[in-house]
Amino acid sequence: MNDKKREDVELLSISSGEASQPFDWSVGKHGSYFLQQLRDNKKIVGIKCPGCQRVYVPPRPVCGHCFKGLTLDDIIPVSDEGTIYVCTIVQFGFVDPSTGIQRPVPYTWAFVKLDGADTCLTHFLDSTDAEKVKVGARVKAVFEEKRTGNLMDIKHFAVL
Amino acid sequence: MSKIAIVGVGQTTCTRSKIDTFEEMVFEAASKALADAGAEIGDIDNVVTVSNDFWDGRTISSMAVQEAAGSWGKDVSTVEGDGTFGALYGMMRILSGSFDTTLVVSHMKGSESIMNLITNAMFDPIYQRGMGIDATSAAALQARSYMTMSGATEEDFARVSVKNHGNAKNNPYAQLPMKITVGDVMASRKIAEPLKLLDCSPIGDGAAAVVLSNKKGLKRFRKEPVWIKGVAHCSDSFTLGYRDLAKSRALKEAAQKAYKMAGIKKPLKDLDVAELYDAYSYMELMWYEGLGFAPEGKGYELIRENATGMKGELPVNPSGGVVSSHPVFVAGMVRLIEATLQVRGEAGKRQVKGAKTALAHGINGPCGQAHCVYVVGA
Amino acid sequence: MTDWKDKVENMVYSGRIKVPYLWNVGKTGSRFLIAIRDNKEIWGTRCPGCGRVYVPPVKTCGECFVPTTEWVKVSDTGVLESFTVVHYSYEMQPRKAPLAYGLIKLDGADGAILHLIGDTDFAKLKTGMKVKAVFAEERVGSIADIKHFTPA
Amino acid sequence: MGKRVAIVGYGQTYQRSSRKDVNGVELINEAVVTALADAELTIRDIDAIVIGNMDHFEGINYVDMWSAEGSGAVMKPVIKVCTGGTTGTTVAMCAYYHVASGMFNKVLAIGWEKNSESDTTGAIITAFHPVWERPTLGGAVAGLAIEASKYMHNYGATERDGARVAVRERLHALNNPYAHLHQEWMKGIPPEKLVDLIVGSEQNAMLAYPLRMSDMCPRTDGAAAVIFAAEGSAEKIAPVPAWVHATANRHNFVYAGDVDMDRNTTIAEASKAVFKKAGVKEPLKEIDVCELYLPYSYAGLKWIEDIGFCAYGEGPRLLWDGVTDMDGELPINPSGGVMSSNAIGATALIRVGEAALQVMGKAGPRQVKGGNVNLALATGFGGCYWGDVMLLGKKKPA
Repeated sequence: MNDKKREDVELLSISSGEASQPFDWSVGKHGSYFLQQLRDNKKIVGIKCPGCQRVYVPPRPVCGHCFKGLTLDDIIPVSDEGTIYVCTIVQFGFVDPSTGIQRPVPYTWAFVKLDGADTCLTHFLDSTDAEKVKVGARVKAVFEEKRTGNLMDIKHFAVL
Repeated sequence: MSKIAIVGVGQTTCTRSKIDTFEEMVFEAASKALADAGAEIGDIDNVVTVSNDFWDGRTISSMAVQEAAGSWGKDVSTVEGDGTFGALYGMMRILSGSFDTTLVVSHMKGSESIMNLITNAMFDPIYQRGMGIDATSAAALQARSYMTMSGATEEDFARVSVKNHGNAKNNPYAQLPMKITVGDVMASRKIAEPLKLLDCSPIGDGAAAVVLSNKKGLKRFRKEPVWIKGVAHCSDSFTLGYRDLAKSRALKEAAQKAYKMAGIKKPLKDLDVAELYDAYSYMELMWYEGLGFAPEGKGYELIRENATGMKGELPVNPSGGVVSSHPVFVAGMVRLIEATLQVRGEAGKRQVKGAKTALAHGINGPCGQAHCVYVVGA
Repeated sequence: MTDWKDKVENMVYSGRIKVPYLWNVGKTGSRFLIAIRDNKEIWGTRCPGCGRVYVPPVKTCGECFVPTTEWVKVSDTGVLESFTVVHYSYEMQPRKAPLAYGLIKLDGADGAILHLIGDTDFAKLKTGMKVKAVFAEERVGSIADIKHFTPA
Repeated sequence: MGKRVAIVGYGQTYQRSSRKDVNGVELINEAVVTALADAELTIRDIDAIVIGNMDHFEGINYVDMWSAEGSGAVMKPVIKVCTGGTTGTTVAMCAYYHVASGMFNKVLAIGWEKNSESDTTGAIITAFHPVWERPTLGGAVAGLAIEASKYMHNYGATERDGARVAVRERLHALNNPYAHLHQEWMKGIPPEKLVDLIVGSEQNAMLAYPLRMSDMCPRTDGAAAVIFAAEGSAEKIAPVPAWVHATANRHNFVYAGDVDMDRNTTIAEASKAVFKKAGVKEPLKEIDVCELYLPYSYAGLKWIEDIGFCAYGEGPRLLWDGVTDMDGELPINPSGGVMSSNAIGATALIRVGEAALQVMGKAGPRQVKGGNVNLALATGFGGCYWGDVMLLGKKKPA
């Protein structure tokens, strides 16, 4: 220390350590019904705006295009099969902010447009084979054996 | 400067642990404000949403509610701060000449996380955060600094709490209407000395929205306009220990600017009603001083003389104030809404008779670091 | 009329945000923390404009908006300007409630430093009393190298 | 009606991978002091401040409050805005509206980020819905990769086309001492050859197909500050103020799965609004230089089509023809762009500041057209697929 110039001060940093913030986010009735259907019946539902006729997955309480409140009566079933709208194989490592640890890679992340829906569900695919996971490929939801009322009750979508 | 009018207001009730999602709350408040204005989303030229990422547990939280605020295809923006600051930005966007009308919506679900952790994160991570300081313990330090400077007592703080919780009984949107006594407050559980449970606001969930318009835009709306006659905001320094916690010089600065715009010379006389951001009971006394209702260090005289009670010279917080309902970031906008309702004569059981000129006040940061002051009138 | 809707649960998704941070103290702050760590000395910076001595130090005076130019050694004793005894607990607090915080204006400084108050009967705390820094045995280069302040 | 507004001063820190020598407040202060010096003003001349960043990138709540002593906000009006990647342009627009409203004469806009202090991808994921999106999302890289693959699918664009954008940005950055990435080895090598080297390089790791390391922006620590002033003052402060001719933004989707991956509709709609207001009919001909928020290479192909510089699918041709290089008809990102420096909250404000420098003729080694810039376009892109656009010009707008 002594023979270092004064300007040459050691540079410190402070770590946040294990600090985190817990949240209890309300899923809302619309989202809850979707998760309930996944859990109890292995079924996927969307919501159809009576104004613009768009079918949104997951269901939500407001149609942005029409600025219209959507009710549970607007919920309709959609297929558990669909097509890949877009996808990519994630290969770089990063910290999952929900756990504070690295998320395992590689994995394939896809926007799946289910038959009967106008928007996409974002989820995992079962394959990281670049030849198989392509725009337009057909996929089908694979459900977990034990389901808890969570988006991850769909384990992933399998490329058909 | 041409004037801007408030033509629509909407608020949800404030309760603990609402089941609604952020979107549902925003949609409710926005829809109510539009209905109040007699307008539809097509009458709105641009939208400003207000929220805070830490409280929502989501980065860019204010963008995530834009659909519920009717932003589709519109020019929009956001503010991270109290709703009063958001409304001010909404007003500037009209004054620029680019828009005639703005919808401003603010939301908060304080119940979804832990207040102490969220507000601990507003302190400097190098020197202060690790000690576990949070909004309430910092407020307690300020309360004591203020007592030392002013001679106000804990009983004076209690009087504020008694008045505001009592007023809340007349407000169907308030979270904690209560008939309590000074003794009840004094005997309530110690939180962070000198603050006790009944000196502290409850954590609440709620949303609020206002529709703003220039003269040209008025023909789109049914409601009689309430004009923003003066508005100003100002921030003090941040670091606890560098800032004089006992005195609200930033509020004084903001108030003087807003008064000048509105032509207010003697606020205690010229104003008919005031809605202040009393996150903790003692704050109301400090804000009296910053706002020029009382000389520095003498805020307690007003509460002892009941000058700010419903029948006093200047009723303060007829709604019950923030100590009775505290959706953070929404609470200031609710003050603006309450001031508007008073001027319209639509404040129901909490109406101050003949109110023509009202003051609304919002704060931001630890211990009321920043302030935003509005004077509204018919 | 349709009872299925009444049976829809109100689900709550319990999660958290846990992004790890490593905050840079910077040159000015590092020098302050190192002086405490290595020599149990407390230093501040003086603003050439208003003459205020800031502890912890600042690189720029917020009031005058000019860089501070001079390092000043201040005392490890000072006056308790304000304090609070906190009776609730949550996980960021470094010790069990009740715990006390103080704003301490060290002799030779103008701004007060926020810190814990310890090793004393909290009922006897008074504004204006003299307090003294107690240094931690093991010092690592953080503000916790001052363990707390205690009545002098 | 509102006041005319011009940019009269700009300051930025050197954009670097890590600034351990300063904390966040001190970093902000550097940019503010530089901007004030550039305009020859003091903090006393400033009437209000607007600041922006993303809370979870540094883990600081209420940043506008925390930074007051460094930003100059002590006893001043200050507002914070936070809109993801668009933060910098949203800050600039907010400052513009402050001045245009007539309520404030001179306003300081600040954007900053210290990405070195956290895991950037982790922090970005917190911008998405906790129930529907966070469990599977792979941050901005994955989000942009899917857009790129759709563009390639739709128009037959190749990895070489993407690399051509990256080459332009990195070559331009060599002229900008403030830029984070300085790939000196590229100096003097023709763009075609550089594309070959990049596409063929084994060290150029695949992050998420089709995006390799070379296609992405870096993680940067940096801050920027821009001073806006009202007509009457602006002309006195700056010899050549950069006038704001028009600005607009558009909001699009809230849920990620709703996004139209075929076109960037918000940047298209906002550009259209700006051009209409400013009377620009042929953007490619009339605009002299652009500072576009292009966070990854393929944006440099697709989004310039959305702005209206060429027809859909023709982005690659514009690139290969050299139209967007320093000496081309429409130089894009003489600063090196986002792909050469990305302190996220500062990034879009740097676009505005750099566009202003071009108009003011103060861009030094990265100045285009010999300083003869009449119109410069700046954009921002961010979370929820927002598009922000600001058009600056040398002539005072009508």
